Amino acid sequence: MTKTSFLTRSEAVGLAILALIIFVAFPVMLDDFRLNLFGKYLSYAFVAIGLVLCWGAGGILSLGQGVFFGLGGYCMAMFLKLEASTPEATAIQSTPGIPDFMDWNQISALPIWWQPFNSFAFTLIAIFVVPAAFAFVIGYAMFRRRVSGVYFAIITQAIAAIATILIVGQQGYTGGVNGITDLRTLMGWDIRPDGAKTVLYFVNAILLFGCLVVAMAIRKSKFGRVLVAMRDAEDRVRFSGYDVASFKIFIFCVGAMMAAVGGAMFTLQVGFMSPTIVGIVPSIEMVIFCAVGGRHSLMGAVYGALLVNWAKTTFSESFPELWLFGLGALFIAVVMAFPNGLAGLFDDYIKPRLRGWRQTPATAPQPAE
Amino acid sequence: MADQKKVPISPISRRAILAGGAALGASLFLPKGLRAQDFPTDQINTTGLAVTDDTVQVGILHSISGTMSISETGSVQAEKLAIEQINAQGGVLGRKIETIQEDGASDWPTFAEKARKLLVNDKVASVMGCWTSASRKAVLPVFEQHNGMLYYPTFYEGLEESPNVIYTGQEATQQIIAGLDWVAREKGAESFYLLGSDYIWPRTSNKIARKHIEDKLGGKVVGEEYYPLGHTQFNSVINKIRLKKPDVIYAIVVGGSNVAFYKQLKAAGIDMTEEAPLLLTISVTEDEIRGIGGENIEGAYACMKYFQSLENENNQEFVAAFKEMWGDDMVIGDVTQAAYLGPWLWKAAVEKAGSFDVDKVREASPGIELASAPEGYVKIHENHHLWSKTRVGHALADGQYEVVFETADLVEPDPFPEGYQ
Amino acid sequence: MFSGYSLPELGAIITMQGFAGLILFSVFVLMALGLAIIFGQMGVINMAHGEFMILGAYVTYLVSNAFAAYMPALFGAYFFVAMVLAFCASGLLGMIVEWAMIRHLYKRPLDTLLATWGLSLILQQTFRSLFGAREVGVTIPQWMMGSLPVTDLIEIPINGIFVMVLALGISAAVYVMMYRSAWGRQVRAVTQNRVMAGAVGIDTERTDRMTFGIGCGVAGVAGAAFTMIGSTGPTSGQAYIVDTFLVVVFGGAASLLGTIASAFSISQAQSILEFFLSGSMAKVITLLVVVGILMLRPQGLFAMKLRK
Amino acid sequence: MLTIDKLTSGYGESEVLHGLDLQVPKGEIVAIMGRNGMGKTTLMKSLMGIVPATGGAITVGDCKMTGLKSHARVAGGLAYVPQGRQIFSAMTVEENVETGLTVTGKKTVPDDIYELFPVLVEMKHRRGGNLSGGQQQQLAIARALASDPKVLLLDEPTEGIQPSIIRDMARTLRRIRDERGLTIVVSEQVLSFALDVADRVMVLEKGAFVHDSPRASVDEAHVSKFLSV
Amino acid sequence: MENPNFILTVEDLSVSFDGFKAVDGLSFYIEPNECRVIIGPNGAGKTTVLDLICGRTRATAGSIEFKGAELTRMREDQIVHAGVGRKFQTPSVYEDLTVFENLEISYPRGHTVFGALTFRRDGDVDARIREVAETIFLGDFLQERAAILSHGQKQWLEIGMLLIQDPQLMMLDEPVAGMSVAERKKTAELLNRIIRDRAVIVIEHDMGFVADIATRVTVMHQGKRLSEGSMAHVQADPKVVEVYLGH
Repeated sequence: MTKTSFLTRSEAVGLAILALIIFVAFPVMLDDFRLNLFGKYLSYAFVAIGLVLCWGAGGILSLGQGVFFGLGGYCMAMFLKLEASTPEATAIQSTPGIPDFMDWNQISALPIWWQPFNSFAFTLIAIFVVPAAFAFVIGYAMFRRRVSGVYFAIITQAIAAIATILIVGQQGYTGGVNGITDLRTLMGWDIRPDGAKTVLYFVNAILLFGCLVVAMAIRKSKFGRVLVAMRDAEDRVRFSGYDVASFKIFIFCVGAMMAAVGGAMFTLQVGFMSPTIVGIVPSIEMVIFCAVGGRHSLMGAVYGALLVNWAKTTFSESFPELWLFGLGALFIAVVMAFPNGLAGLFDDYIKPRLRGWRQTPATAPQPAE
Repeated sequence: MADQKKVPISPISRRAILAGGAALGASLFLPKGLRAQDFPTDQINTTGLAVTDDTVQVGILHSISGTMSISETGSVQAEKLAIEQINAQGGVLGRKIETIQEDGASDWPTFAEKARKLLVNDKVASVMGCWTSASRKAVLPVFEQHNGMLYYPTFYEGLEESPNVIYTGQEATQQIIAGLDWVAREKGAESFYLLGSDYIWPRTSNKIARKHIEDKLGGKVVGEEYYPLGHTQFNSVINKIRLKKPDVIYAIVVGGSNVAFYKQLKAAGIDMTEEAPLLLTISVTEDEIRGIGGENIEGAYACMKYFQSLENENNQEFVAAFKEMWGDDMVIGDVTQAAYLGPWLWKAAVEKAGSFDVDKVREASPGIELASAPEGYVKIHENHHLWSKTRVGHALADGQYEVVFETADLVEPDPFPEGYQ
Repeated sequence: MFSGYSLPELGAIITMQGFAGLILFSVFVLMALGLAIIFGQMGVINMAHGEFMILGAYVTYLVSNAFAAYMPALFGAYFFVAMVLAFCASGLLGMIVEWAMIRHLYKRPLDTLLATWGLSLILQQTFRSLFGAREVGVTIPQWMMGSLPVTDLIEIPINGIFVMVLALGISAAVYVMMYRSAWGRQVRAVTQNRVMAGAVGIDTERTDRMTFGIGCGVAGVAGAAFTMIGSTGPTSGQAYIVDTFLVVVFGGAASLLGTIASAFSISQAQSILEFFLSGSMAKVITLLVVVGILMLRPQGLFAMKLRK
Repeated sequence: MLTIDKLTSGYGESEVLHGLDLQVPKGEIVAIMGRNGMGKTTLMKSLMGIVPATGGAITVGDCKMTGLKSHARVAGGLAYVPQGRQIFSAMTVEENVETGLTVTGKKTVPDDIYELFPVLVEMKHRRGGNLSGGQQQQLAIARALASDPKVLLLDEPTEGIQPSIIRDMARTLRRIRDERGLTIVVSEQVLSFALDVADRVMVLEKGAFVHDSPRASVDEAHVSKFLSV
Repeated sequence: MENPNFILTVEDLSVSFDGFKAVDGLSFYIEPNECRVIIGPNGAGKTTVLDLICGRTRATAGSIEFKGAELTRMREDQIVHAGVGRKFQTPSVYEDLTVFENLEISYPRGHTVFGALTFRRDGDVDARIREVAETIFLGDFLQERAAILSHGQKQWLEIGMLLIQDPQLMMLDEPVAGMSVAERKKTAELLNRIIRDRAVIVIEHDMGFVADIATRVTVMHQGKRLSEGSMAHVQADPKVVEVYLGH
């Protein structure tokens, strides 16, 4: 088996099952409200996939993914907000035609750096480029100096804290603690009705699969193997002639871009963007999605994001006063008892029973629901 | 909207208020005898709300976890009390209120999610909820899209008027202007130091305050400053205040920062009982004082519409009922009282409309009066805010406020004040 | 900004502002000392550090209530009892946590981060269930509030002095424990060379447990002290976590002196910036500078100078 | 005093010691010779519980050591001077010696230990890391003696040390044995030192003993064949 | 003493850690096809010398010139691309990857980010990997995860990872440590085959093995060169005898 086909058989089966769940089972079984909710969960799955690449494959644990998620979300929100802030819709303001929160903050002209977000094309590019550029700066500074592990985690966490304070503090330009709210249409198409939400769910799902396939391609490429090699024996990779830092920077940027796409889809589906999704707490929760799914498993990341968010919603509906206990216990259990998350459980318990099948060396198994 | 602003102060005489109050007060605490069978469900609920022949479901949506649970707990308690009292009287149109409580978890997207759940899944007839502006902004599109009714209890920055929200707290001008007028008139204050937590309500409120101070009072703002939410170190700003020697510190600090601010102010030797400078706040209710400690804020003035110490019959009954339900050590602040009004205002609107349909309730809402309100008497304005009096309280060491001033008339709500934007 | 003030006024302001910086410094030291032991010496990323502090604050609250109810005459002295009990409570909890959780994770430092985050959620909810969602008001003895007028213009807050004395005291105590006691010798031996420490007869597991416990206990004392200047609620602890980690990392994780030096420089920077800028911007700039320097010097600002 | 019975040990899948047997009576000094990589250090580490033994038994006096943690073995009477000395370099000389007191419960270091190594008294407050190699070696021995052991293990004590000091060290070790009745096992590559210090010389080659004779009858040429380049 | 025939010129090389001089004014010269063995007691600084050459440790003073390029100022991966390969003392392989993938990562193509993303496993790659795998006795293990290999096989795999890079200077740190007798023999055979076309520096203690492969031997002691020459020469050198046997 020297020629690798793009997907092993079990990966193909795993993808098909996931596709079946996301494209068929959810839309059939869930009402509009729940489907939209699951769409929101899936927008977190983008981050989790990026984290599997960075953390699971590359050993880089970022506690600042919320920042990238937020950057993507804010780019999208800025575009939508500008579209919603027509002079007619904002006639009541002292300066019609600018977003309402700017008007409340005595800003009388659209800031220059907001202007390009009138263009949808620019916005789409910005969703990728802005987080990637930011990730590049952080990554370049840190990986070139071989900062890794704990220190990297803590510094990214501080960056998440700074981002939140900055967004909240600069409310004339960012909407402050409220965020950018009351988003209505995308290129004239109303994103609020149930029908639109369903469409957005599918767009989100398709993009998610796109991300998944890209991530798999990266993992399948020699790049992916170099990442694994770096995790096992970084010095050996270095002395095999690789510039380890540039690999880390690249994968960190990829993770950031994936998070940003998720953020943009989050904005579209939820209808606003706010700093509560940028800070430390959501960033750590994103890591938890990834850990619960299995830090090495791309498809596990999707299941992890779905499961944790679903549990959060359900627990908080059924036992609102107790759900933090459940969530906390889940974190601890995953770390202590199932370090490989759902994917690990699948590998250990479910897969052996499927051995009746033809055996294939799978790297990304899909956990059971 | 422009014409609403020109509505003159309601010409309700004091006698009329008292009479109305007595009538309504009597009505509140005696079973009214509206029997469910007089209102067939299919007639009073044409939009598929969760209304049966015996029950009607109402949502409660506050943070019971996360940082905001500190503030929102009182609102939940007040709303539950009101609902229990309404049920004890026979409910609304003969139907018992059942509550579905959701946790917004201090997270705005979660608020939006839960609001959708309450409206779309549970089909609740109305929702009592939200505390921060951010959470309200997050749920607002949901309420507008699914035509729900939200009773929002917090004093807030204004700049909003939604057909789907009844604002039971004061908007900024209602709360701020009377207090500033009072402090200028009674205390001769001329220079002010504005201070706040860094988010929209303090910033907007201070903007209004600054305009009023500079344009109307002819005073001077000597400093304006914001600290991140949760900030706990105020020694630097206290030094700046010493340097500027304002007559008034106008403080809109919220949450945990409040405790830090007042403790440090006291420790720095600024004794508020000496009123040099005087401290005026719009953000510290009795609830907050519990965390701050009465001894640390004694002597400060607060400007809002309700204090637990209000001496009227409605309030005495309310305070007694609240303590009976939630414990003797409870205190009640402005927002808690406003939250208590929500279910009653809704009930009154439903019964006036003779229907649970949101459109009819909305139509019936303007003009609804509540003479039994603990704060005295309130009335829903066309713009969905309440007419209410504004009062200034003087903080005592025991954690209560002594009311030192109240406006003679109800203050008209004006969420889009001209000249203050 | 200084125009229109007389020289004595300016002098007074500068003095008091310097003092404000020192208070902030003391607060940082108190926050960071416990973590400097746990993270700096043991390498455990304890995200529940803030909750251990708040546990100390709640203990203070309970003790103050108990004194008010049963020994009102001695109320003025309750704070000292409270600090001791806060140390014991947080320390004991820390030892239990080490035994149940942390000791299995020494080889996976990043996983301690996730597990202790879970722990912090559980502790928050526990506080909420036990004490209610609202902040509790801790009554501070009268003698600790108010200020000492030094001159007509300069007033020094007593609780500020208390926090400074406490910070100095605890730093000294931690120093003595670490550098003058048999226990500290063992801790340092274990952190320097775990294998060899075992081979000279040190029970490394017990030492780890004690170390973690004492780190948490110090956090508890800090929490008790912060009832004077901050709020005590289920989620109050989260506000401290970023600052605390930054102080420790910035100081060069393994060095106690570095932690103190870093607390000093960060607090002075922030306090000076706060005077000239708005509070929010001062905070952002301070954090940015710290992160920027850490990117350039990941080993921490003071690690090299202090290492022999 | 020290009994090793069919000890096997190694790292992961590679076995380094293939069933060693060794009895050392009280008061005897044994030198275990062998070139690098023959298993001397692994033997020492297995005795101390640093490398887990995969089979066999270790006994000190009547005390079974097998399976115990390092610190418990120290409490049971083993003391260890590791290869490279591994003193705690950021701690002072005095503190280093005091770490050895942990199992005895004593508060201060007995004077007789400092008597053996007068140089350490002068250096008491210097950091361990600032000492010369020979001084560090003395410190490591002092630290080991502080736990009041029955059996002292030394792993390549002469490594990187001046010849003159090596001779002193041999004298000191014998003196310690004589005064305290200690059993000493020393692993060594330098034959002259081994002959200076030991009562019995053994050679370890590829994880097994290939030579065992009392000093008096050691065939130097034969042993140096195992050692030389 | 510039001799254009030397492939590696190390002069006055020193490095100190916290005041401790691990390598102290060391000079030596390697010719293009020689196999140099460095021996010496533990702590003599042998491994540090290799670390200095491959860029893992930065020299305090002195120069390392490889084919006219100064290595002391180059990054590790640049040194590798200049033609220097290095094997670590404890076998360092990628346990989660197969033997094939382990070798493939060292294959000298696609070492940039973009190159790694677009790397194709074509016939050349496949053939070369198989060839190397045969050389290192792992032809039958290509699809096995490296984690399951024996200690000796991991050593070979790491040697193979060097081999596939085809470096002009190969540095091996204790290549037979922990091997069985049979494995040692095979390794000596392997080394004898692969040292033909290149310069090799080996650190080793097994003297039989050293005698098998060495062109010249350098004896290090306390960071300095104690003796250098043929095996017979250093064995006869009284300074070496003293260090190893005492007197």
